[in-house]
Amino acid sequence: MNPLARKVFTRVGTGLITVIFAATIVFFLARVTGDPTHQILGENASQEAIDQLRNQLGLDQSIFVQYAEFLSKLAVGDLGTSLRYGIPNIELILPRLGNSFLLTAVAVAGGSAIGYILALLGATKRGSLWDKLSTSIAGIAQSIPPFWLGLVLVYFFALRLEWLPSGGVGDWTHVILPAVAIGMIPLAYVTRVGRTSIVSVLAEDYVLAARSRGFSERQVLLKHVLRASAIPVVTVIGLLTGAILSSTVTVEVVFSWPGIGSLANQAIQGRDFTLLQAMAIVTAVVFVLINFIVDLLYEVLDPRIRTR
Amino acid sequence: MTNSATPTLLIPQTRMAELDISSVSVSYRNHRTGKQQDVVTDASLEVLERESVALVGESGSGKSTLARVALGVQSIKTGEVLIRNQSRYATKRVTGQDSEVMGDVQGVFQDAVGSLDPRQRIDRGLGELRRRYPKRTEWISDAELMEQVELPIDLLRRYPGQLSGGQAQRIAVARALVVKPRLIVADEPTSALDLSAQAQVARLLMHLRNDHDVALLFVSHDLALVRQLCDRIYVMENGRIIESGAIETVMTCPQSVSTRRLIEEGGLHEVPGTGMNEHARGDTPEARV
Amino acid sequence: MSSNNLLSIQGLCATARDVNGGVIQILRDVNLELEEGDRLGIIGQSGSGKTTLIRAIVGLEHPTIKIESGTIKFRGETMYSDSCDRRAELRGSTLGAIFQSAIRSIYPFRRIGSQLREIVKFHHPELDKAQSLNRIEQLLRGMSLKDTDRILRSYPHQVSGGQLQRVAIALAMLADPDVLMADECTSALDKGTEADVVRLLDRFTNDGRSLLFVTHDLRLAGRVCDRMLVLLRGEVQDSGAAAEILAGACTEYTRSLLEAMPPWKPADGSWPADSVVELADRTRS
Amino acid sequence: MTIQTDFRPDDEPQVAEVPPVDTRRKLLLRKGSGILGAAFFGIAVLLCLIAPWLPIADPNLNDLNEALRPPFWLSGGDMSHPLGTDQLGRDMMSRLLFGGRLTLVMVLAAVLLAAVVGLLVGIVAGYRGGVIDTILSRLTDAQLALPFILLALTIVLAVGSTVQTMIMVLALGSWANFARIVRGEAIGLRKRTFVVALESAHIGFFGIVLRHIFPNLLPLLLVVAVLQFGVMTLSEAGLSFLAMGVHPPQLTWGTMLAGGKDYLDSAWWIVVLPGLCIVLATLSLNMIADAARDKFDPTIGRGANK
Repeated sequence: MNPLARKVFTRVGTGLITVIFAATIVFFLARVTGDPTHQILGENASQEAIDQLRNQLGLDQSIFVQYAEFLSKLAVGDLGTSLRYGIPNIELILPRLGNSFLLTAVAVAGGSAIGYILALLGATKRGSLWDKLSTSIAGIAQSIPPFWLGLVLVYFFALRLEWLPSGGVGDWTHVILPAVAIGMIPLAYVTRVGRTSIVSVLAEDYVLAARSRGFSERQVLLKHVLRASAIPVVTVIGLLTGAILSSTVTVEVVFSWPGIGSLANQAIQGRDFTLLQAMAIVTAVVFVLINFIVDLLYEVLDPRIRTR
Repeated sequence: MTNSATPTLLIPQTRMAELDISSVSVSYRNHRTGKQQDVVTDASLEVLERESVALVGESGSGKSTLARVALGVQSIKTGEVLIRNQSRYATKRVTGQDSEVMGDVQGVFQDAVGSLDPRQRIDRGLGELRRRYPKRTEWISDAELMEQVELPIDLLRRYPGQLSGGQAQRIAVARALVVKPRLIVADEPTSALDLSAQAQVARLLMHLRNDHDVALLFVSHDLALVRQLCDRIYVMENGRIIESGAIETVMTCPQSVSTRRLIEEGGLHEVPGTGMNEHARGDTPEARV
Repeated sequence: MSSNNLLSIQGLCATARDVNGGVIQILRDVNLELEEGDRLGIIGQSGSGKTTLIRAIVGLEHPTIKIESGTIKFRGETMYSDSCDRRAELRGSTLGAIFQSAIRSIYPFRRIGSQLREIVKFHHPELDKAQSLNRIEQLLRGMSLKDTDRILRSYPHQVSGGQLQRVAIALAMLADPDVLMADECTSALDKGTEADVVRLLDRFTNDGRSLLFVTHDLRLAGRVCDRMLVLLRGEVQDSGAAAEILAGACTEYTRSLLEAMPPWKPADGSWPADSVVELADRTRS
Repeated sequence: MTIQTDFRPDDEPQVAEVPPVDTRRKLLLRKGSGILGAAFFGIAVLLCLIAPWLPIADPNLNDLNEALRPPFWLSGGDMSHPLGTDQLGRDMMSRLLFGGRLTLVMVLAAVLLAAVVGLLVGIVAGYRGGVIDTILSRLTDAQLALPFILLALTIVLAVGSTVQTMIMVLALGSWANFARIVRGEAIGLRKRTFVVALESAHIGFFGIVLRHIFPNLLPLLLVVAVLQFGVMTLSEAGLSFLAMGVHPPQLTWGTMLAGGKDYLDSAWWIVVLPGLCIVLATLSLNMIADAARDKFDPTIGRGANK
């Protein structure tokens, strides 16, 4: 097998294993709950109605038959039907994904950009007040629960100052507060990792050589340091995907942002666990895709991976 | 120790083999290509009682791997390894079964400080060995042991990080010695040390050979030292043993071109083509800071 | 101010901190004069301070090293003293440097050709693309670098160490510096290529430019340089015409270097004499 | 390897490895902040632990007459409820202490559980290698791939949110972090010469793992544990906020926060104070972990030897 095909094959394989693993956990967890029919039909339903529904949902078969069916449905993209809304889960989730994606993208882009600037300040002025400030900001940002930050932001900027809307969708002003709340995570980690990375790149011989060739400090930073230090930063963003998705869920609830987070909240309120299951699987797929993109980014950034 | 010991040219047939490696091959999986790659091919080697045998070759020739085979920490693909005529293993990593010969073979490594657990005090490490081999280690006390390796007793209470390279290597020799081995496999024990420490460790090994009835398998690329220390020599290249014989015979009239080159160049050369040598790695303290 | 005096260093002292926090002298009162067209060899073993010296000249000494005193003048102008530091202005087209780890001094994330062209563009903005390419190829061929097309299209990790070393030399030379400082610039090269590079350096200095040639190899320095400065533990041992020093008009230390044997012996003298010689040979080779 | 690199012709002292002066000061600063973090966290833990014996109100005592009282420094507040009251008139200070008590105990249990599982998986995978490693690593990667919160929500929805479930769920979201780091370190250790030396001396698998691998892993493990403690405190708050936390009368900082979110406009302190507790606890833990990492990281601040 040629190396490229091999690479693609391993990646797709790993991604599939992850998704199947996620689906398996979710499937067996759902069976621990016991019988969902009571949830749907209420306590006073007749035995006949229950049996009928059980048959309809396939619950009267053995767990392995159910599992096989679950996986085979999954293979064709069937994520089951919502208990509460009675429509396919996938139709509930997909429209929400776009909204969540928008919010998360703004948050990650903004948070990373500010984090990287803080990292540059810290690394180029090591030991200075700037350095201490950026390290402290990163430390605090890392310790704040995003949804709590969201609530505090709402209190100040929406309720007290009335500068920004407290939630919902609309023009770009609606994005600011939730994006700030979510963006704290990439900001914190990009600042920390970026600073370390920039410091180590600045100690490289090629930076020394570039200076000796007459380039100014600014030129050295732009031409050499920026790109070389980006690789660990991209890595950390890839690793943070899970944490960022998690924070998106809670922050969306705070701001009533119509994404997967709010949907998850609705599913919880309605005890709609088939929907919740489907969402867990979808987010696993999203996670795999994002990591695929991160891998591609590596190749763009580092020719040593691209060419051998 | 300027008098180079005259090597025994005739090996008496009555001496037993401490170590008998016959037709051993070792392969690694290359992670890039996924293919099996032989690092040692069909190598046979024998160390008799009280004999010092050298195993030399360029770096990458497979000599360290063969040393690991002798120590029982390397699984082999084919072949057989016998310790005092007892099978150590056929193809698996060593297991607990052959208790009789266990402890007969001990190792000393190139990275002296690294061959000691950084979080274990020297005396505790010796204690661990004593508990593992209660019978074998009765013969000497810690204090006497330190005397044997010419180190002050208070070093026993130190951690490996608090030792110099030469001290650590002598501790490593002491750890090997304490179980009263019949064979010590020394994998480039002096090559990472500075010159005076090299001399001390070399002298210590010489002392072991002469006064302790211990056989020695000395892996090195330092032919000058090998000539001082060993009776017989095996030369490796590309995973194969290409030449063997009494040390003076091989040194004075080497049969193969590679051996001749090794001797001429003092056996010390970087792998060509990497473009790196000591200067590129930085040889001044400024470069190291 | 003498018209042809390019670089002048007086009383340069530098210190560093050792692992225990103590202060070590890296350079002790080093004086150096370099004139136009001069080829000065700076010779020293590991730890002699030779690298610190040339890095200090362009203000790129390692952050742990501190310059205590001394002045550096260029064409009579003070570039460094207790009160001023303008050494950054010297870098590039005035004082070019090839540092010790030449191979790692090339940026790994861009093609070699684009890095070379960038330097030409930076120092000679008037040249067009074809002209600058021409210049680059000429220079590389002068160092017997074959296959230049492929090398220019490659990333640094795709070419061999010897080739990279020559690219590093080219990167410094393309800026046309008045003084070229080369720290062990031939160490990754075989003897044949070394001769080519030496010839190239020779040609370089023929049109009035100067060379600071840093090496541990006294004989190589003898082939390249007119004058020499021998350093031991940061102190100048010998300074003078290369021919005289090579002829033996020098301190005992330099003579021991000449005799291909550094002045040290194993601590307890127990080491067999012949292997000491052998080891000594190897350490220098 | 050849001898040239280590060879030094003249006996010069070796120049310091990394710390330039500013880094050195920075290390000191880090150490200082580590002590500060430890002190703060220690006091907080102590206060929470002795809460039942402190002369404070019952955290679950309703008094609607006293509802939504502000903290003492605001107009309308007084020292009978120093940090105010919540929507049911319960004393905030008492609730913060009791809430912290359960939060910290729960998270500590979860960290221990996750550390034990992660350590076992990591050591077996890393030190044994082979097929077992492949399987365990895939499992670890898949676990790390799942966005924790949805997994946790699904479980809690399925089995109900008791304290035991919460501990299990938090540990489930964390063990893979331990396993991944321990595995990496164990692979590194397995290749170290001293382990090869011990193997060649036939110190068995358990001897090497217990007496050598584990002690060498311990500092790293502690750093990861402290960091995960912070992460789990945040996770617990997130779950509670989505109404998936422990049920009353049990309370944690997270459930307090969730209960107060509808009163944000009229009584901000119900939301802000427990959140602040979470931030300060996590921050002090991160400070401790950073200081510890500097101390144990072999690449910086190495001791005087070698």
